[in-house]
Amino acid sequence: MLWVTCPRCGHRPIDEFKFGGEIPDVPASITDDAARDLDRVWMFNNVDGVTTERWFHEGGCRRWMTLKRDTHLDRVIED
Amino acid sequence: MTDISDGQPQVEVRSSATPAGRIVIDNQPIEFFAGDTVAIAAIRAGQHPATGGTLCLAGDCGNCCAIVDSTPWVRTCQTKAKPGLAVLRQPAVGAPALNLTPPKSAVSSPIAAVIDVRHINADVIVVGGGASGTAAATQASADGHTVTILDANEGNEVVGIYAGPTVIVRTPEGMRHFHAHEVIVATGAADLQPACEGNLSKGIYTAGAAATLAETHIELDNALTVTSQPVRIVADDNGWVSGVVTADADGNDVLSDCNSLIVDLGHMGRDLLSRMTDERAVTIVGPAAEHYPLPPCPTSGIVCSCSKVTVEDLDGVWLRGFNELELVKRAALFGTGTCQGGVCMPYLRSFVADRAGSVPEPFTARPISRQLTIGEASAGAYADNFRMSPLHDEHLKLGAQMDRFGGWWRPWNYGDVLGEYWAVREAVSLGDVSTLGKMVVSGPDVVEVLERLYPNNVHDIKVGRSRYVLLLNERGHLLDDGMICRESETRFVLTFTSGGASFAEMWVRDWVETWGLDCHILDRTTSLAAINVTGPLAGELLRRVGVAEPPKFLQHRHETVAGVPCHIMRLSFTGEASFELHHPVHRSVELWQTLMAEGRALGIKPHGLQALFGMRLEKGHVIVGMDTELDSSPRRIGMEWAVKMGKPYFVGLEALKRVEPLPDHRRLFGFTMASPAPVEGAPIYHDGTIVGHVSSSFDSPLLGKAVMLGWIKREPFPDTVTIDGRTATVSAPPFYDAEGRRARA
Amino acid sequence: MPEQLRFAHVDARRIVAKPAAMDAVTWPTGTIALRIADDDVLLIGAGTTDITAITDITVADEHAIISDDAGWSGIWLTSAQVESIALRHIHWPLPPQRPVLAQGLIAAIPSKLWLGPDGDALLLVATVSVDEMQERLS
Amino acid sequence: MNEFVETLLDLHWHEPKSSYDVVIVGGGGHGLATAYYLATRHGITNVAVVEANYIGSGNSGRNTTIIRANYGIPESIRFYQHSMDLYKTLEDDTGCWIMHNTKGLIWLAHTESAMRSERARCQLNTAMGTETIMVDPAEIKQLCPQIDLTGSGRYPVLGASHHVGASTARHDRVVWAYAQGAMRLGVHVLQNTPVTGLLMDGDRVTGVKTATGNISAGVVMSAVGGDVTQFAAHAGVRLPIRTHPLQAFVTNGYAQGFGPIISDTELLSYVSQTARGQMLIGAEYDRQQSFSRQSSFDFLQSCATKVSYLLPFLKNLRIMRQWTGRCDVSSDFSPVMGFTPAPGFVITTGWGTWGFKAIPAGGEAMAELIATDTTPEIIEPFSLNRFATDHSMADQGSTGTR
Repeated sequence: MLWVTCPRCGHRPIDEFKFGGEIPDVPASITDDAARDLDRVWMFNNVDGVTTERWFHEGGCRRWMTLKRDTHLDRVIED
Repeated sequence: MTDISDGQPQVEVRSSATPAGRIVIDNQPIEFFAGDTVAIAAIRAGQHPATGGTLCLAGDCGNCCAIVDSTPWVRTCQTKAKPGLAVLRQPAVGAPALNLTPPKSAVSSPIAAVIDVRHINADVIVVGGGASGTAAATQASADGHTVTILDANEGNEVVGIYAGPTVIVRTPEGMRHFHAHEVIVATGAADLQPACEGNLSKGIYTAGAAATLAETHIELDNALTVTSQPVRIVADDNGWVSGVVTADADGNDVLSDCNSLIVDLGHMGRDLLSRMTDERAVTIVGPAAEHYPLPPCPTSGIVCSCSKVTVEDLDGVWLRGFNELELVKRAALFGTGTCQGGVCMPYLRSFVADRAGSVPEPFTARPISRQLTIGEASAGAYADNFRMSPLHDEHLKLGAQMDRFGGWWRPWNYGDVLGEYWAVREAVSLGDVSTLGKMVVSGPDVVEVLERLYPNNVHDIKVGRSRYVLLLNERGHLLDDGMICRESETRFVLTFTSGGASFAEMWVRDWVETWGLDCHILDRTTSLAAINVTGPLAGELLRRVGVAEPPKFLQHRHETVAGVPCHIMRLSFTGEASFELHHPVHRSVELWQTLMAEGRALGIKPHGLQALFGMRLEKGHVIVGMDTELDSSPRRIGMEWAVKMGKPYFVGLEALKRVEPLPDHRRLFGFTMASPAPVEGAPIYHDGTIVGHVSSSFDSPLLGKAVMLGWIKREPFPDTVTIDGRTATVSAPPFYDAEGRRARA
Repeated sequence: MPEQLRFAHVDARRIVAKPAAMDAVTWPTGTIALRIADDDVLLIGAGTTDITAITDITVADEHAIISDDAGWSGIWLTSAQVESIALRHIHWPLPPQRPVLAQGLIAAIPSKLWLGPDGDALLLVATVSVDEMQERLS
Repeated sequence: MNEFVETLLDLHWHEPKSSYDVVIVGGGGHGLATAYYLATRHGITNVAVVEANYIGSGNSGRNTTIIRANYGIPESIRFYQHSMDLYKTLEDDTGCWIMHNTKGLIWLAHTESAMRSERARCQLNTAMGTETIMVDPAEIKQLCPQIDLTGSGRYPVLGASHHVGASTARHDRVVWAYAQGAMRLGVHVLQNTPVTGLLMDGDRVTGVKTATGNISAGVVMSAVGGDVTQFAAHAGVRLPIRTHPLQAFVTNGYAQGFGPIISDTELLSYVSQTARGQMLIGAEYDRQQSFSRQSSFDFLQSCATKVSYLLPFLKNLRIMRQWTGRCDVSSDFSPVMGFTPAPGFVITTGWGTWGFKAIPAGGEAMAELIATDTTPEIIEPFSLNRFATDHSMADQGSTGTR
């Protein structure tokens, strides 16, 4: 069971949260506007390691939070 | 003790204690003593608890598995004997039958917690109450930790250690989920079992098992102990050990007679629990962590007793080129039975080391470490959370057939779909739309927020007016649709579809936060119920319940209706004049009952989703998720009019601009054809090839023909197509009241 | 939980406003302010207070959303009942301080649990989910 | 010797070379099938399949072995139907026993909207030549007597679509069938050889870097599962892929007694009995992206709960083992096959939870693409550039399912 500390509600099992996905981050090497949009909406960085992502505390305060997670081990990184 | 069944008089009960009761093994009653496990009771009675094989009596192997009280694959060495317990030996060849009799707990819904489950927050968990576990617990305690020892001998079987670390334990009282800071695995060492010909005989015990039997005052008959791998174990016609062949110093075979064989071949660390997790807070101590020398490479007989894999099998796969430990395992199906390699792994490693010349790592440890039933695993969990409108009981009273839609129970019909349809078209009808998403947004930046969220214009919506809007994602594809109602310069009410409501709140909050704009959000989906009063007499009904002047089309206002505070929105999904009355959930029943009572004289009937889906189709209204697909843009569904490409920004604008010059190769069209209407999903053909499919269809009682929406996904778009072997005409919706006079009436 | 728990409608007022404005409010006596988030309060009556009669709530935020919130059902629980529910149906630790609002899944249903100063507690759940909740807790 | 061993054919291992016409990265089903069809259909045998671990060690050895074609869009139905057809003759073609067993798949509906979806599925499947028919509760009970049609009082079964030709095969043996067939014709399979990078000549991919040295290649194909985003990045190729864990579990073995595959789109779970008698149970992939292959008890608990509603007898059964694979889910839930912007670098990915059933058709098509330097028509809809051309292939009816 993974646990997340919601800044409003406290320590909670991750099944109370909805996964909002990675925060899109288009590589700077893509410079054309349309190409950047295409990459932003269809492609993923799919990081194997520490990534910053959004989670929504659906079962509690119903607010978003941004957290870091190591996708290699699937561990939430608590600050 | 007398001989029963195929057993032999090999034991002697030295205790003078009286038996605690009887269990039944293969329909033969046997006595047991207080504290006996099923396996020990069987051995005491001169029997093997299963069909054969070395017994460890420590839960490591699967050789004592039997069908206990109808449940197959139960380790009898870990099952306490209870009076009346029925034990059947599992078939020696093949597998036990699937027991189709549901357990008592399945008679009721799985929602009822039958097995007690508790979540316990713990500091330090020590798995194993032996010497190393006790020592580790004492140390942790001295370091100021609160320690919980989980010992299988006390009935606390650790099923697995998962991320967290979370320790899942089966106890006599139920399932326990320990959420720990630290876990110390001190599970000790398991006895190696013999890997030689004859090792599936009855009457073979590991040294540990023999010690356990001694503790329970069972003395093995004519027992012999061997401390090196036997050459061969010899058995009688009943499968009981009658002797053992060992090699003497010169390598010559020597046969020794015995009725019981004790094998003392060394140990292997019970490290399965620590190997199945990558959790850093899990450590392993004591004999469990030790590296034991691998046994000599086996030369004959069954090596993996769960899956009956022989040395010959291992050689067979090796010679065929399967020369990786994992490939050998998979090809020979080695170590994939009850013990999951728990006792046979050293022999496999020893085999591969012998053939390959280097010692391989053990294969991956996968949960679970102790068998659990699916019922035990499921305890305490729920699959879904169905929501109910406050009008649920009213619908039932009116004979509604309820259906689940978007996570809610909703009336599918009230038993008279056609009557419901005509009530809307000719008189007045009520629809329960409590499930719609409803949200209040307010703030200095609210117009900016909505202009960015929606592709349509928002700033020019007048106070007291509303507008239909699409919600797009960043790909320019449809997420949802709904209404925007302006309440003041800086306050709006938004509606979303029933299925989209939960997502909509996440979506709106995410963007408002991302943009850093100043706008309050209050989701009112579950606080407000809503009743749609629709039909040519809807306005009249409202007047009869005290609304002197019902709002005009696309107007909305707050007004008390029959004593209930309502937000009345005038719109139309059915094609007739429609007033959605949004009101507090706890006043819904009285409002519904008043409307039904006052409407009786007008011919009122409630309508369900089934009639609604048909009526909206006559109007050509798209249902998001039913007519649209995950990648439907406004252009593809013919709703470019709801998109203002000239706006500086809205979510999805960049994508729509990017694809604007690309050819339009998919489009949702309206179709008509003679009744009967084809099944929804029916393929659409043109020139003999499939070019699309029908997304919704309806036999229009009013129009006397079938009306449809459907996708054509190949250019050029034809004017006529073939559906269901018949000709259908492409026909732009709406199919009914194209001018919208009735909705505005 | 052997006894059948019967939830009842709870009148409430919902206030959404700037966090600073929210911090500055003194809530009327006889009310319990459940702070769902910095900008979000669910105000309910304590004891005999009729929350619907309290209409003079002012928050220093001209854009504040102040509305009736009729969507909740609740039940008052003794500390023993809380303990029994927590043991079986709450997977997270209850906060130690009192009074306090704890929100999260209870029996896998989104819930608000207000733990009062005297050990009593109010369990709130959306009325649309109350049937599921009652079945799961019984 | 047991029958599982007796029926295996030999794997012929070769000494690696430093150059091949084609290097396929990833020794799972897709990589090996591509090599097999390159050799058998196109006579191209100067091929190496480079595998970081042992063959079939990724998702090919971790899936739930279901083979079906009852998809929701014509392009997918056609592709998967072709794959099913290839599976049917695979034992004859390769001489390997893959334990292929046609048992049918029952896709249950509990709501009117689910019934509508299943009716639509039947319509389109039938039109495409895939036998999928609606069955009523009585017929379902006949096909699967173990089912509780009331869904324990909570998920009443209104009906189902019955995908008659659905089957299962032993996952490992499919991998080995392709491996031995390809190796016999001279294809090299290099195990324990992690690829650490790509050799590039400008934009063009010219080979792979491995821990034991560089291997040059005329064409490099990625049949990588799980790490494909990172691998394609070596060629500067961005992918519409997110990697999620997919978990499953099996019970101990029981005598054969459970006929069809039971699947449920509302409860998102499925159940079948393996050739070894184990009940094999799975559900949807984990919500969050992750590369971890650690199983979770949450999964076991929720999956066990879901299947217990429909098949209460399962509650008695003993769970033996659970496991986790990594599945690469594409932006529109359809696979990605074909050329990439990098010359000399082709890819097969986005297999989500349906990669096993696609092995024969995917391998056959990719072999043809490599051999002819042209995209075969059957996989044309699944090209990587479909997103740029506004031809995404969203198959709503198949998302979140196996």
